[in-house]
Amino acid sequence: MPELSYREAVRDALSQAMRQDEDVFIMGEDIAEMGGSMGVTHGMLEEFGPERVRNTPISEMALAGAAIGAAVQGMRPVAEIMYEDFMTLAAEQIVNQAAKHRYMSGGQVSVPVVFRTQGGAGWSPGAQHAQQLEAWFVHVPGLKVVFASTPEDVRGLLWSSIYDDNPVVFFEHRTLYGIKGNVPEEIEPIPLGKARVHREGEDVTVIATGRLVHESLKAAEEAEKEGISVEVVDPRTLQPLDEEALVASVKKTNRAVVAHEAVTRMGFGAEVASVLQYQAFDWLDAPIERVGAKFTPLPFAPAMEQFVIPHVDDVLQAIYRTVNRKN
Amino acid sequence: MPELSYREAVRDALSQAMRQDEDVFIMGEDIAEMGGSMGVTHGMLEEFGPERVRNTPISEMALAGAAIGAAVQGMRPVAEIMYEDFMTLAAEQIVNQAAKHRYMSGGQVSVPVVFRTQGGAGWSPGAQHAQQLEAWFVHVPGLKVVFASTPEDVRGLLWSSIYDDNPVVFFEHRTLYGIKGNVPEEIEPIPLGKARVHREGEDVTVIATGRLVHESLKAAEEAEKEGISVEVVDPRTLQPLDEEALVASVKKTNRAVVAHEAVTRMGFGAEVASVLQYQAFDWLDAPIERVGAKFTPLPFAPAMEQFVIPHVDDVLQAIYRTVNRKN
Amino acid sequence: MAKVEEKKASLRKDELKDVLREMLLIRRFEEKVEERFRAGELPGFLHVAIGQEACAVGVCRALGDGDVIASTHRAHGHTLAKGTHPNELMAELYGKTEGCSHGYGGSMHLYDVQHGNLGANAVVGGGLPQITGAALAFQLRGEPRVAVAFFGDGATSIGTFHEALNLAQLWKVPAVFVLEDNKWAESTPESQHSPIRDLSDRAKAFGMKSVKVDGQDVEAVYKTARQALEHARSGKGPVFMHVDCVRLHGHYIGDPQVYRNKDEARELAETRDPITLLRTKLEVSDEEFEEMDAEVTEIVEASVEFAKNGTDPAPEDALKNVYA
Amino acid sequence: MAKVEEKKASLRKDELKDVLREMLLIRRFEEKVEERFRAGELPGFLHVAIGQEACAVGVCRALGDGDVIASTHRAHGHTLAKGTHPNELMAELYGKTEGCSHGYGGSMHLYDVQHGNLGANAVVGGGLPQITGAALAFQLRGEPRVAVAFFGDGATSIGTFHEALNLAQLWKVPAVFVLEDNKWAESTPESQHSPIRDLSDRAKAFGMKSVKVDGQDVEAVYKTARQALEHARSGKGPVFMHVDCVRLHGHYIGDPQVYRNKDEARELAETRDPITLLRTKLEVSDEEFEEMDAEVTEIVEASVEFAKNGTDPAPEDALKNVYA
Ligand SMILES: Cc1ncc(C[n+]2csc(CCOP(=O)(O)OP(=O)(O)O)c2C)c(N)n1
Ligand SMILES: Cc1ncc(C[n+]2csc(CCOP(=O)(O)OP(=O)(O)O)c2C)c(N)n1
Ligand SMILES: [Mg+2]
Ligand SMILES: [Mg+2]
Repeated sequence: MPELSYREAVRDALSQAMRQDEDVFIMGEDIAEMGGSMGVTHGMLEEFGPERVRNTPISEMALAGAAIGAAVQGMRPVAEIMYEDFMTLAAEQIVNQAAKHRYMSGGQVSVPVVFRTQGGAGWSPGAQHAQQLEAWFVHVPGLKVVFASTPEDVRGLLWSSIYDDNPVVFFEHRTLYGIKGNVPEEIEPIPLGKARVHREGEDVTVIATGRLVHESLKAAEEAEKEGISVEVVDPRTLQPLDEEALVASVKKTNRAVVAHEAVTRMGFGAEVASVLQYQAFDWLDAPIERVGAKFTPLPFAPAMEQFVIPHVDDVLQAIYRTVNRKN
Repeated sequence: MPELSYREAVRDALSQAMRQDEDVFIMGEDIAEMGGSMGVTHGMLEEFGPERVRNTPISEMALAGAAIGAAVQGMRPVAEIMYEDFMTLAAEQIVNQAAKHRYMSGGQVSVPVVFRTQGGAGWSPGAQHAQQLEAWFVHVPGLKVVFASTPEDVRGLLWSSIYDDNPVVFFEHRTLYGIKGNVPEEIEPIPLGKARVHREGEDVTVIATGRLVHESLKAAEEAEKEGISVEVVDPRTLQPLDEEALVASVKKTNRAVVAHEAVTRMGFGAEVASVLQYQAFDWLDAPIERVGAKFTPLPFAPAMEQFVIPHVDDVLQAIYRTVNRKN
Repeated sequence: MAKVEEKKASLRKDELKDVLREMLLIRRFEEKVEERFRAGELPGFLHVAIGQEACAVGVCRALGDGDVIASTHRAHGHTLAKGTHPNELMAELYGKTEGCSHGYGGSMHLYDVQHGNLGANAVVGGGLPQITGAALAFQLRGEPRVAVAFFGDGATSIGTFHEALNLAQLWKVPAVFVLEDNKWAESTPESQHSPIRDLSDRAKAFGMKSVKVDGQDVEAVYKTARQALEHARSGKGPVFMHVDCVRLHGHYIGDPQVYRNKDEARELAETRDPITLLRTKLEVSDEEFEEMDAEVTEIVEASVEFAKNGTDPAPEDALKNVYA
Repeated sequence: MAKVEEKKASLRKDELKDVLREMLLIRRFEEKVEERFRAGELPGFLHVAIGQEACAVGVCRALGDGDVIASTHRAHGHTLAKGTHPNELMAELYGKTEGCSHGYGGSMHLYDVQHGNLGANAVVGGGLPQITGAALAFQLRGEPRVAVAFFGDGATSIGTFHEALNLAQLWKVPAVFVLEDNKWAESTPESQHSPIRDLSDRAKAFGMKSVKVDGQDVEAVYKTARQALEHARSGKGPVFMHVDCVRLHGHYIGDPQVYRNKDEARELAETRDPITLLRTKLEVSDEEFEEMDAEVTEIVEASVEFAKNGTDPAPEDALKNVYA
């Protein structure tokens, strides 16, 4: 099994799709010579040329819209929005157009487009370069939403997203690009809507996304030392959501923690907690804990930044709170 | 006590603020001669003139941004975004700019701006003219979010929003403009962050916003006939959220239903349910029910539209489900 | 680049009669829509294009078979001109499954993909970037097709317009951007929404070829559109086609137009009605015109019958078509 | 309209020396920032404006006391030129409470409201509508103040730019929009992001008065800015000020500039460095220059000292300033 970084895994999925399929192309700001602001598309210009690795002007709305228009014509564009914060600029096209064309036309068209974007704190980018907005898109019928946390997952999920006939909003996390992991020799598509159990456990289920998957795995190890057995599950696809897997896990452990980097209030964890309390009400021995960023914009100074976003210890404390809760 | 329609109540708050305060002005598309697409600002051009009742071009981003810029200079602009769906176009300015200026500047500026908008289904506007996106803004630290459901509330809350030193996203609901209600002779500011108990009850708490407040009140009457005593609470301000009032009510009734017109998934009800299950875990005798639109864009044909959005009966069924649940 | 049958530079007299007939059909259709809306039969929010028929028909006549359009909130005329049967359009306005969007769309979301109508758009400017994208797909595939966006004067203030046209010109994609300049954005006159008096100047920001035409003269619209399409199709880049036209009725059906001088609309109706203008030019006799009128009126009446006899979607059909 | 002391049309020689000193201060400051970033002392994401000092200094010198600016991601030069002390700027880059944004902002979010700096913006184009709005407030209140936005060539593709300038011109607000045209948007050369070769044409879409100036010639920038400000202040409407300038270093600190011909940057440094150009013009002797250099270098060094000795915000301070 080859080892790839998360960054390379994204690139590999894009490149392999482009090799086998003329309809796939990528577009975005500075993705050509520069290889994207995160280096994800590095070298792709050389292989595929400027027609299929298209630098765009700074026009988030038009680049998203152009991708939608090409998708309706049967192509499979992958549009990169450099930072999640700039999804606010593309929101009209993604939310009112891509998500709704199929529906409003009564099924006449499909919109096989992927919007890749990334964000995340931890390097003092400040308040306008690190928001985690996945919850917004989960609220929009017609979109699928993916947030992958490992090289293997990001490759297999991106592949499935490219070949899905629906618009997919695909979240990557800046601090994950460098992490490495083994991936299958050949790309194995990972079906959208299937959660991944990263670690089995008996006492509490931690449901985490993105960077928090790794924090949660570390927290689980810590907890293990205290004799607490933690199951860690990554939904991977936030929409459609693998409710069955999440509920099954919680019915087994009877306790749940939901963790993500986005602010807790109205974050994705709210939806997960709502689903769990509804479907596993009689199984729950403690309230569902939510771990997320504190309710502030992201501050610049590292000490404040680290205080705002959640880490291993926040997950661990949540685990302690829930297992220490008498039922 | 004079009787005003919801529409007149909004107009009254705007007009009274503009009469007493040169810094208050309104801007938006077609708000002048036409009085806005919902007639809210009807007649205000005549009283205040085109400088203070400013028609704008179709430029949601710039009109939101211009309001922010004027607010930073100490004015108190009220910008109207004609439909909530077009908030997607103004999102960058509201979310990255208005919400964050104070924070990013370390407290140097404040941004006393109000973004009024409206939406809502029930008249076959189709998928791009009726979305309910309040949940998005609740997820953004730095914004306050209001959603008023009665003439009295809308007037008192709009007043407080205009005089709040923070950016407020103020949601109105299209189908409520015509409803009438008594209001105090003089405007009584309603503090942001205070829920309103519309109806006291013992068996179940329904927490509802916007149009669903009225549906819930009707459902409560129906339920009463079956001997079920329903408390109906409207948070009115979604951010800051009056968690205390909601939790207190649920600790009394031990059962909760959350109802809004937005799609259930990742809707505001998810946040409320998460807060309640956490803070009132030991008091809950049944899972928290969520009532919201089904997970589709809004269809055009009336029969489908009515099927998608929630009504009295959906609230009533949720009430039945929760009270019939053995604990 | 593959060959495509370019439309001829001008229309014969018999073809112009057909054009007249088509404009009249649209007019009668729109009048019927107003009537049925006022009778309370039509749900939703409707905008008619009475006075602007020449733009829809002139442009759509000039299109080749594979060409596509994106329309606006004022979409009935474009939709009919692009080949959707009146029955299917009327059925959509009644929210029936036989409608061109199967009852999911409504007046502001008319689709007929088979006929190259990629959809009306209820968001001003919303369709423009997608036309750039459709044209990009044609360019990438080497298909000799053109993508055409309709939009109004009000739409030229929105960022979407700027970004979409800039991108189209940068990439020289085969697109034509048709500005239907009726001088109003709802209640807002052009002087209140645009700082410039000639919206053709908008194209200068992109260095886009721009052409201007009297939108009440359907022949002129056709000819100009044909040239614009040829330019775009031949790989020379997109064209900004500025169509000067008039909105004879209100912004939406029921609009009391309190903001508008009544004489203005009356005078426009008398002097600038594109149907009267063509009829006069072609010297169509009263008799012939009445015959034509009777014919299209019958089609329109039949469309109402068709629509009323259509099938209401089952409520739970709402759950379909959300995902492919 | 109240009176305001307009800056004089041109600068005396001693003033120009002061300008040279200021540009040199910015240059040394930026170099120091690069150095400290490479040493791993500075968190975040930084962009220096080396080569573009003349634009910042020329424009800001021309501003009146009550005038305000909004800046971009490349904000250090504007911030210093608008009057923020180097200590406070450096402290901000180190994330200290003594910083001009008290550690909440960072390089891309520099504020100094007391000095009329309404904030740098990490969203391209993000500040433009707010400058329109600030200018609107000045207009409504009858204050003789002007609001000035800086932005780059890359920003002219974004819808925000179009909407903001359109609105400003429509309402004739006292604003000046300063385009710092360094021909690059990150790695994307102007030919790949704009369809037009002269970005002054962007202003034509709004009928906005536009002026163009060599941005490496600080005197020219000053004079042009002064005229633009006078125009705006006198109620004649906003001005589009196109400043032709050069980016001598990478887009961000650490940018290997793989996309750029190395000779281009070298040649620009030799021929178009605004500091060298002014120094030559003023015939500043080596000795005088070195003295000046030593002086500003000391200020820069002191700012690093100041910053390092600054106070780290307490972690829980993060919870402050979210709401007023
Ligand atoms: C983004 C957006 N803002 C506002 C509206 C509301 N609206 C619908 S049509 C219209 C006026 C459009 O004017 P124009 O583009 O000239 O088209 P016309 O109605 O004249 O055909 C407005 C403001 C909208 N649909 N979309
Ligand atoms: C809306 C938005 N899109 C993308 C970016 C990423 N980005 C930061 S600077 C930049 C290039 C800006 O170019 P220009 O406006 O010419 O300014 P310059 O960097 O040359 O000073 C880009 C694409 C951003 N900050 N905001
Ligand atoms: Mg118009
Ligand atoms: Mg640049």
